[in-house]
Amino acid sequence: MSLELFRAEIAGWMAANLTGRFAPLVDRGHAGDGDALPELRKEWERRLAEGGWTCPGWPREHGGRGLSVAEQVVFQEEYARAGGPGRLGHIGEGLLGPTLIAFGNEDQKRRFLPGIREGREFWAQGYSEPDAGSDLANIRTRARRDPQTGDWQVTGQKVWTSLAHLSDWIFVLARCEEGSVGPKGLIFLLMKLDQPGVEIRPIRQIGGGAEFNSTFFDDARAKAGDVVGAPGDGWKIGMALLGFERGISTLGQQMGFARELELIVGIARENGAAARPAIRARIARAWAGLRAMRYMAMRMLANDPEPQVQLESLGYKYHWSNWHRDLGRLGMDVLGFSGAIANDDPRVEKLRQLFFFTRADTVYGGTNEIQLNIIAERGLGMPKEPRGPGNMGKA
Amino acid sequence: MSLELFRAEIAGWMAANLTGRFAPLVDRGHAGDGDALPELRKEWERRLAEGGWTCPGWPREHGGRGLSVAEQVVFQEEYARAGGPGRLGHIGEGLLGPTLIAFGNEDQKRRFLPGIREGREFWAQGYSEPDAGSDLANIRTRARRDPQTGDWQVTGQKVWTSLAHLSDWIFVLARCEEGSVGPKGLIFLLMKLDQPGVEIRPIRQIGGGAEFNSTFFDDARAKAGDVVGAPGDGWKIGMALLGFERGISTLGQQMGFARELELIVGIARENGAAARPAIRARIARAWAGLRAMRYMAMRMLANDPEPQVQLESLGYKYHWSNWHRDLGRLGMDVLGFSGAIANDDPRVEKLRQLFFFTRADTVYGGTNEIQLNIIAERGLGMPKEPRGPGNMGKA
Amino acid sequence: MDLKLSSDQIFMRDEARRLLADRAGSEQLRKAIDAGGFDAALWKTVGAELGWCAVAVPEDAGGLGLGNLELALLAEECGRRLAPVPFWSTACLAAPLIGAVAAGEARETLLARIAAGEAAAVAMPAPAKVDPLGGELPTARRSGDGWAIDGVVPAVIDGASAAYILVPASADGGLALFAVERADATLETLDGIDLLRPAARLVLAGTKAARIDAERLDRTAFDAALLSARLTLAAEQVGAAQGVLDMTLAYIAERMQFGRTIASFQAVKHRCALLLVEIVEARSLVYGAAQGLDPLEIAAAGALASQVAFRAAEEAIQLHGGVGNTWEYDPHLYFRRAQATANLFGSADEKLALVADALLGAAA
Amino acid sequence: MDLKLSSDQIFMRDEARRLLADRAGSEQLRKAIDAGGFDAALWKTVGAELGWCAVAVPEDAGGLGLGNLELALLAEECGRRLAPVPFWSTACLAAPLIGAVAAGEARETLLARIAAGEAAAVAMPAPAKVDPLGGELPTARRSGDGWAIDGVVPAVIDGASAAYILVPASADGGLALFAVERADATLETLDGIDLLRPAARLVLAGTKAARIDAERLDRTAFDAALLSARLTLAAEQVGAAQGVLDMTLAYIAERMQFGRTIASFQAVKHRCALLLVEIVEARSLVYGAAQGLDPLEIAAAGALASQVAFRAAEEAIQLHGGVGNTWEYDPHLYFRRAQATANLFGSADEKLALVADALLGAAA
Repeated sequence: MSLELFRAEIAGWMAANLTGRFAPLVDRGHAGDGDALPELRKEWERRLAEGGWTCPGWPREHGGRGLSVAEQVVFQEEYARAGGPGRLGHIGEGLLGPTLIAFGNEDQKRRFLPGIREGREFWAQGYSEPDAGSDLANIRTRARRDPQTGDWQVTGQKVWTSLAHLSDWIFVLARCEEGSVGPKGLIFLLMKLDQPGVEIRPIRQIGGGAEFNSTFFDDARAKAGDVVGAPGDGWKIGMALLGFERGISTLGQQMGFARELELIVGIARENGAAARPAIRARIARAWAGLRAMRYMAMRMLANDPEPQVQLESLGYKYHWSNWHRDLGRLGMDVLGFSGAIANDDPRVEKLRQLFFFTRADTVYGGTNEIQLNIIAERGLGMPKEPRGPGNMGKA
Repeated sequence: MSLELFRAEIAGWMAANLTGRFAPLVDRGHAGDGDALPELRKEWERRLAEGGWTCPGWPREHGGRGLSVAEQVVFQEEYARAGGPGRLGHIGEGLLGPTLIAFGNEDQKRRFLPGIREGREFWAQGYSEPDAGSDLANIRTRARRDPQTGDWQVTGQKVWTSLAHLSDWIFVLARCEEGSVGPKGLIFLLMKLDQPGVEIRPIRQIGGGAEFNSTFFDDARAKAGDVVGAPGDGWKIGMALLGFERGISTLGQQMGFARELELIVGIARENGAAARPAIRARIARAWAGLRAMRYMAMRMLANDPEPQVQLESLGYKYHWSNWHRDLGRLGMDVLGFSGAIANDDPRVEKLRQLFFFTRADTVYGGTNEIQLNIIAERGLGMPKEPRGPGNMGKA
Repeated sequence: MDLKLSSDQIFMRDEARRLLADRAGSEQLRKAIDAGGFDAALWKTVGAELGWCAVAVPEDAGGLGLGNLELALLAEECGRRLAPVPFWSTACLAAPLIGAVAAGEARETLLARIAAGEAAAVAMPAPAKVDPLGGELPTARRSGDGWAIDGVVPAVIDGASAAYILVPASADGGLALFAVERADATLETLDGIDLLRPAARLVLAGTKAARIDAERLDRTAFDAALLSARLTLAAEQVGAAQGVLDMTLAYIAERMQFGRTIASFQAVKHRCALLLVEIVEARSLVYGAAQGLDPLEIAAAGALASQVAFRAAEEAIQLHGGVGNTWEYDPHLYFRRAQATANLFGSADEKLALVADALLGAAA
Repeated sequence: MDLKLSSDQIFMRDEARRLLADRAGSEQLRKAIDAGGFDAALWKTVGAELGWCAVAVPEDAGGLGLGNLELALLAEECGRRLAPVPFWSTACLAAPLIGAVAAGEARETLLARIAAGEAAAVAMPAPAKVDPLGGELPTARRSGDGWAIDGVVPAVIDGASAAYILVPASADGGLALFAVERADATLETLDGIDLLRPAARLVLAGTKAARIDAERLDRTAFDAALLSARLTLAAEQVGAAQGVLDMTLAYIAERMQFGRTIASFQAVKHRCALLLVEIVEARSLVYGAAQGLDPLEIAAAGALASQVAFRAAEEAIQLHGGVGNTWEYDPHLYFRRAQATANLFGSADEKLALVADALLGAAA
């Protein structure tokens, strides 16, 4: 099928399905609005699965459609263009699934992949801890093997466990070797959230929403068979998982960015902000940055073997997140004082959420500071930032 | 005398004197143009001395006028407003003189202060070395005591010895204790430039001018009596001297900045650049920064005992130098392509020099990077930047 | 010209700083948020007991008759802690307006009420514009031996806590200034992003009002009086920038990553140092402008201050990392204030455009 | 749409990079400066021997018929080393113009000369404007069976090294394009800040000229052809930014201060990383725009590229410290190029204004 036919097929499917009962989902559930309408969105995931649109990039042998990169891009773009809601299945489909396909055993693939693909089981991510944010290797959550059952007993606290309160399972990086430090001695565990010893508390964010949680483990259990890879391989697997995060979905994300920019342009034309030279310059700059981002992503996704492209892609996260953060401010500035003071227009609420939530873009998934370190060290070959003498008891 | 009468007196003196034979000096000899018309400028220094306008801030007992801070500010402002030329006597009057008054012995004061005050003897500064720029304590120029005469024999290289080729004397920081490192074991010496073993080579700068030099010492001599303070006190005295550099002259400098901004504003109005919103915004920002700079300087100069003001003044050099550097670019952008391609208008040459020379503003006298370290560490109490393991043989 | 603060000024400022450090901490701000963004007890202390609002009220009207620099210093301290009190609206906006354009007994009475600690607000039709009167004005008509006003003012800052509200309105075909008692007016709370300085929609439907200007509002005097409000808004923003920087410095001095404090990373140090440079620039311009009340300097100070207030809050969220994005930590309160004031009396670019117009002639 | 470079493209680029690394080093640039900013031997190599200028010349005119991406890749390499050859003027500006608007034998002959390695220049009346024809045009009149031109063109980039110069001029009441042989024209060298790409003032006094357009200059075709020049100028700026960043990285990796390499300071690392992010942004936009030749994308790419070229050169001087301010070190050569091109075909803000006009309607 040609890409254009394929594009039309998706657009047609979205038009036929994101309507009626699902109409309230249009444009909902995205960053800053992540816990909107959860039950309906779970239903939507099942509808997507029926249409064969979950996990389209997975290999056919694992129930995916084995779409090419170009086809996946088209799917992401059309999904976003139609105003498709934020995907509750994203962590399973985009992160855990590929990880299990790469590192899981047959039993794990058999038990977990279908639930993800069919929109029945939802996953949360258990990486960050209060003292392991940018310094992720500083993980302290402990996993002790129960010699009786072979299960792992997990104690500790994970933060920024996105949508844990709406999820069924969580994957957890924990320390399984007593006394180990840094990336050594970690284990990658799959854990049911609905069990004794797991407590989920919402983290209220600066925009008022609470789509993230702190998840507390107090001798909660991961079954013996729910270790991915070997104990001690946790860091390797955990990092590989993060590698899956980048990629295809970025072009769908950009389609969302384009919609946000359009919204702002429309308001500027309407309320007179378009007459201000500074606003004009910022909107033009945003447009330029978005076009550049598109071509950057296309260069990355072309799997160009050129080492230069590989190095350049190190800057992609920094670029999009700061672009988006600036867009968040631009939206508020285009609204002006009235947007700061009252929100009688629904677009105001949308731009306010954008304003607040985009602050997290430059923090989560590697802060600006970490990104710049990586670019400098790996991209430009500059000396590594020295680790401090350490003070594990502090902070 | 009231300040306003005093102001009128200076303006009158400048109008009466910076004319006729001295007319070619108007606006000449400033940064980037520092070696212009040297003989006439030396004459001008003597004319100033006859009028009693050299060293006006020195105490009366040392031949100064003992002017108050407010009076000195007025003098600097009127001097600059009249287009007074760059002061060849500045290093003697503003740096060495105050240092000798504070740390010199009676003999030194008697021998050196009159020559400075009367515009007869000119001084150069011998601090930086190829490997001691920002890291000034890394000085390697050696001074060995001649046991026969008590003189000091000096060997090494100083760079950025401003106007050494037009000067009679140079003050030199050198290492007098073999094997000492960092700020210890340094000596502050006064040396005649016209002697065997001293070679002065021009450093051509990026704008094409050569007002700085490298000065090479090969067993050149400082007389036994020409050590300021004790051997080993060099760092303390050298740093105190740099402290004198800030201060009053800053308001005269700002008057010069104001003249430059006026020139740029005039060209923008004339050539249509004033119609461009980006240029308008930058000019307005420059005006704001200049006004702020003025008030910053006045707060500093008020000798406010408030610790807050003291801390805030740590940022002054960063502020003015970056403001000035940006002004340099603004001037070229206002000129536009034609300013980059041809210089048939004398104002173009002036703005070109500004463009190039202001690049040095953020390097000399403490780079931006050093300034920001100082502000962070002393002003904000943040941790000190660790010194590296050292590699004195490298670089 | 001397920019050294007098010992009285330093004393006043330091006392204010001490008081607010004690009374406007994080927990107290949270309580004020729950109370609609107003801390009545703190207001009683600073307004009625300490007489902050009397600072700029002329002595003949029961005030201290001090200058704009004093007002700016207090506003800076309020900004530093985001003090949830209507100091700016009352002392920096309403009081100078009354002093400049009100006449006779009204002037004395209203100023005396402010000096005694009552809060006041001003119902500007267009608070976001460089000319805040450049919007639709309410209309006043004579009613009995007084006046009645009709109209809606979309956003009155600190309207809810005010004892009375000054309302510029059209009357007899011209511009006039009225005072409306809070109790007589209808105010609808607005959902603003600034949780510590609420605004409200003022609905006037034949509302009783006292005309307080003499015959015809002197527009020149009105604009001149607004300079105090513009200047002190900038002062408040400088204070907020400093306050959130200080909070950030304290956090990153403790918080460890990679076995080091965040404060020990040079890139972080330089960013904090740059913020200080920008804060000092804006502060110096505010203090300098407080002396001559030059409109262009005030506009420039407003531009610089609003920019650095935002930048400092932005950096605070960033450098707090994950927790900077949580409701529980305070950086977002500054971030909200910064954005809420960023477009007050014009945006930074519009303020700088005033300077450009003066230097270069009006834009094409 | 695929943005992967083909192996041919990579080969061509890498060969160019290798050649210029070898032939346009610091010492060679100094010699070229002394020779008026032109390296005749290098030009012979790339123009006549390697056929770089044939890249975009159509095959029917003796060229290779390759696309704008190839031109951009070569321009980027030229920018990286500030190669003192008129590649941009000849292959990116003159050749596309001739290809688009010249007719008949003139088109074939002139393109063949370029493909064979002769240099050409274009005498734009207003090279600094977004519309470079928006200035005073020379006037052409019929003379015998040919034409003669009168007028002065203030700045012709690479005019001195050109074999012939294309001159837009007014003729018969319309716009026309002429070719003037270098030998017939008077060129006065200008004192430009870019020491490696000289410009000259062209004085035409009854100068013999060949009209090369068909009847009337097709302004649409002319503007479309200029897109190549705008795009490749951006590519060159991206290359210059990368080149001066690489030079800086090499310097600070060796240079010690305080017992550490300058490259080990985190603030320096972050600034270099930011530059790379900006370079990649501009480069991606250049490569992307090379495919569709969308005028807005090209304008945006031009804005980003000119900004990062300046920023990279500015940071290079700063991070080189004292020696960065000396004539002997090379950062200032990039700094000069960055400023000399910053206002070519419009400044960055004017280029972005084109985007704003398209998105928001023309400015008030």
